[in-house]
Amino acid sequence: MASRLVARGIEAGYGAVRVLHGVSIEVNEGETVALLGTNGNGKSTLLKSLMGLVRPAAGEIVLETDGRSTSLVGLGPEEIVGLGVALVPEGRRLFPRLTVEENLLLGAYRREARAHIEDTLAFCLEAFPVLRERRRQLAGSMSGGEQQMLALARALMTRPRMLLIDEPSVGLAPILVSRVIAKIRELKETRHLTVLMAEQNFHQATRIADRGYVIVHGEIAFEGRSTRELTEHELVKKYYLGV
Amino acid sequence: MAVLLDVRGVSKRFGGFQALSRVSLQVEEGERFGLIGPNGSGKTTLINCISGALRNDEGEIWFAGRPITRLPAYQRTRLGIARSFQIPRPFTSMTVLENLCIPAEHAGHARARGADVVPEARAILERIGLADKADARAGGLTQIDLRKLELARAMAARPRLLISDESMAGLSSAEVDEILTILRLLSAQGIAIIMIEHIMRAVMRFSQRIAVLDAGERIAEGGPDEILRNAAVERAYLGE
Amino acid sequence: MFSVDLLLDALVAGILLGGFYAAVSLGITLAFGLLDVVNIAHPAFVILGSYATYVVNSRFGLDPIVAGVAFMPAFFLLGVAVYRVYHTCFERRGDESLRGLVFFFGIIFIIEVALLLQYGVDYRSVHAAYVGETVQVGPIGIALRLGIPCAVALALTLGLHLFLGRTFYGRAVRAVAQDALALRLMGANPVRIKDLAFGLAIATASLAGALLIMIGPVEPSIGREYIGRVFAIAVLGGMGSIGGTLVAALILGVLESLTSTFYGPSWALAVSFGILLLVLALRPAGLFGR
Amino acid sequence: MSGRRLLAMAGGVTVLAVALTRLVDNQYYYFAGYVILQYVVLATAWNILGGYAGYVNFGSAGFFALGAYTAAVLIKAVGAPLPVLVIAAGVVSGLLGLSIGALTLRLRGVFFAIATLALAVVLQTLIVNWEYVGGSRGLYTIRPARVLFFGNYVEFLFVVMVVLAVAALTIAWRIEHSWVGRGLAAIRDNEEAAECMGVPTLRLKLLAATVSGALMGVAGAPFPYYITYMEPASTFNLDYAVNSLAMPMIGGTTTWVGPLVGAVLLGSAQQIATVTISSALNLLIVGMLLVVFVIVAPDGLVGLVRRRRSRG
Repeated sequence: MASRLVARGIEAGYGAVRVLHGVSIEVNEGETVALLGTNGNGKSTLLKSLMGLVRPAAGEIVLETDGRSTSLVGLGPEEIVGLGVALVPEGRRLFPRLTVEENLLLGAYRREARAHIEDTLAFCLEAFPVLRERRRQLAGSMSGGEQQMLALARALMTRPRMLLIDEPSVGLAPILVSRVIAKIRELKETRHLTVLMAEQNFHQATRIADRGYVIVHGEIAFEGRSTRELTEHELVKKYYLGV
Repeated sequence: MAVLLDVRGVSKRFGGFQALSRVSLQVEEGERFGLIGPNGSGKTTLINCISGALRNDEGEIWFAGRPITRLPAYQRTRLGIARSFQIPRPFTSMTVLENLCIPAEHAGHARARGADVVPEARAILERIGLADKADARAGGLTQIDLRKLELARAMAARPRLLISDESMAGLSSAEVDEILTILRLLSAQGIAIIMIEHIMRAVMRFSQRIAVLDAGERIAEGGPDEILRNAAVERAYLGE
Repeated sequence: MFSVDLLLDALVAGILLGGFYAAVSLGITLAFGLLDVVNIAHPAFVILGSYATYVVNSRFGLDPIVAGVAFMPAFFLLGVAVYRVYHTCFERRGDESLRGLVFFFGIIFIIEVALLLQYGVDYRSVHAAYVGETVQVGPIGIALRLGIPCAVALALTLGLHLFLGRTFYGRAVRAVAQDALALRLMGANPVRIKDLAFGLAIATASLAGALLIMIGPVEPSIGREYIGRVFAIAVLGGMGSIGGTLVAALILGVLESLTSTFYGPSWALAVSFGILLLVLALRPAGLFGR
Repeated sequence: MSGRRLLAMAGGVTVLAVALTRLVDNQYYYFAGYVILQYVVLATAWNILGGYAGYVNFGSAGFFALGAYTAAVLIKAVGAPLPVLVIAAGVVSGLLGLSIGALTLRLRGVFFAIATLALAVVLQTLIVNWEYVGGSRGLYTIRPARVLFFGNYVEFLFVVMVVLAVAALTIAWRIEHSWVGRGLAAIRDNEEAAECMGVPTLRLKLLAATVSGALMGVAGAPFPYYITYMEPASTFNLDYAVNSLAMPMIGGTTTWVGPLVGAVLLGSAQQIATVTISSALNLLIVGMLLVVFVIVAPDGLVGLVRRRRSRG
């Protein structure tokens, strides 16, 4: 059940704008890796490249699962989801006019996920009691924190081995951010996930990360091989606040 | 200095999501004002409310001593609020020059004197460094030129307040400096500027005063140094 | 002129008519309400369905409802083909608003004139043993000419409702216009989902066409009368809600029936347009929230 | 082109048309020419809202017929002279354009399109139910016995249509080259950006809807005299709705030239085809041409020529 994701020399962007300049990262089985940096530095673009939503202009992305290596460059998100990678996108992107339950069920769209749908749904409702309460409510009418929980749960419904999470803290009050982060740690442990999380909230992200990268202007500015290396590095504040 | 823009307790909801809660801020005539905050903190919603693209649910907005809360966007532009868009929205079927003629004509200063607009538009293009592209189709510009066009077009409306919405995102650092130079130039002409930007280096260098939004609330305001030392700001960015 | 019997008859006829209107509008609810594809040619496809039914009914004596159902797969494929052209030429280029509309307008025209060339302007109708009979339910007489189409329409509506609410593909259809990218992240291909939905929308036109020609004779340009109706129903029904479509269709059916009973049938058409304008002007909250 | 030169050209064309009536004797040419010119007016009118601002009107037949019936009523009631008919038809159809616009132009463009689509059907229903204008049976209008200067009435109507077409083109030209036209183009390119650049988007759209509707009505004003027997089915004919949109789309929608080119080409072809092949078949061809052009040459013939020229 080992899965590992390696990206090397990724160059990517939108139209004429090049956002990533030769980014290399790796995520090993069972790790929680944080991708740190303020907005506009390329965190989302990197996750989108990994997920097949943005096609890199150069570089390679390889997913190793059960001893098999698959190159992800050129695959669409539909296929990458099929390989056991899921993305909780920036801005959550729920289906606002479907109910909570319908959102969850859609998560299990692909065949392998559908086979286990009862189990996974039961797990999600167990793990997120608030979703159980609001099963029949429209997703769009929930508060930001609840929506983020639903987005996480919906991604779990695809039965991923590797979970990519883009900015789970966006638009949430501090207390909720902390709850969402704690929930991610809990899920990671109960579901034996490998997690790559893009987050600008440094302290929250380092609470649960095993290690991390700081990305500045589309380049990896610093690689912390442990949480300690990250938190003790004085450059981090400089990167963040532009001091 | 007189207050030019006065935002008083503005709130905005989208469904279950409170995008802005009672945000207040003031921008003075000719000021260089930075607006920062983590992603999703409500910056774009706030400027949409100021420029009139969205109607705020609560609160009032005053500009140059009169309430504008209920005015449609085009009238706000005519009063002197111009903006650039984060994702450039050029008039693609027109040339660069024609793009500038639209606000020059319609923002109320030169209506019906079609001929007078062109020299003015050319002068703006000259200043912004797009003069050689005046007759190129706006649809085919490069990213940096599109950003410049956004600013040039906003200038052609002869604003008293220019809102620059992430004009530098995705640009190289040399290009960032280019845009900064342009904004300084405009500021030197006495135009108040609100700069919304993620590139801290640029905001800190440019702004006289900075307001910080987080989760739809204004959590801090002050000079760049104050903001850097502000614990709440550090928390907003680094978390707690 | 006014009498309780007349009122009752008008109400019953209106409800039956309304049920049928729901069948005609389902395709619009799917395409316009859920997919954001403004298929103004839908009524023309309904007429095409009527003629298909007419041909096999007059030639082989096939029951019109059976014919309508039998043609559904062919119409489904036709719908997929039309959507593919629309998607490649307009939707993907982001050019759907102006030229996409004109494209469908051209299709109306091609279908209408092609039918005109083939079958002329004469009214055509179908034959079945039960058409023309009336069943007495208590004090109310139900003409089977209206009763059967209504029943079939209700079955179709219910079927579609269940499909959209209870199945994976149905949920995906409802999700696809809300956020196609998010759907890709669930492992679904949005273009395939839209193929399916648009195919279904056109497939409903086949059956609706069979019902239409059962209710009364049909000529090629009659589809135009339905344009105002179906959009009034889709918009009034809340854009994309099957239940809402049914309720709106019943309201419109009853209003038209009352109008035609008390003011004359030639005024009935004005009702749908009046309602359409009213809804557009008043814009009940939530209707245009997106 | 300055305003004065434009006026001179307009005058020139009119004089030329009058001169033509001295030379050509075959009545068929006037009948055919009238129809083509009528399409020039309709296509130009459609293009003011559809081409310049990007809002599609499917109800041209309704606006045209409303103009025609306004004229018919005024002829029957007070025997009003032609200039009065033209003005009245323009005012009535213009008001219709304004009110449909006011109800729907705040919404997405498709709602305007749908409303116009339904409008024609409903107007036809109203006319069918109006006994004064003969309901579905229709009504006869008797042409005045003689007109000053012209040999016969059809020649006169032809010249009237020349004047109306020239007027419509002049109005389109003026709009295109004014702040209104540039504002409409900005709306077509990006409505939100236009609004933020000070363009009063709603007002300009309403103005365009009014002018467009009015010109369609004007095109219908001489119709009762031209056709002499007028009934709803032919007055609300789908031809008008399809052609007034297909002609600009095929000619090119961004300038005043496109509708003119489209109307002259397509209109002439149809006049020839109606004589040689069936009229239904030639409409089918228009429909197919429309679909093909929309897919293959979205900028129409004018766009094709322009692209070729810039390449060559």
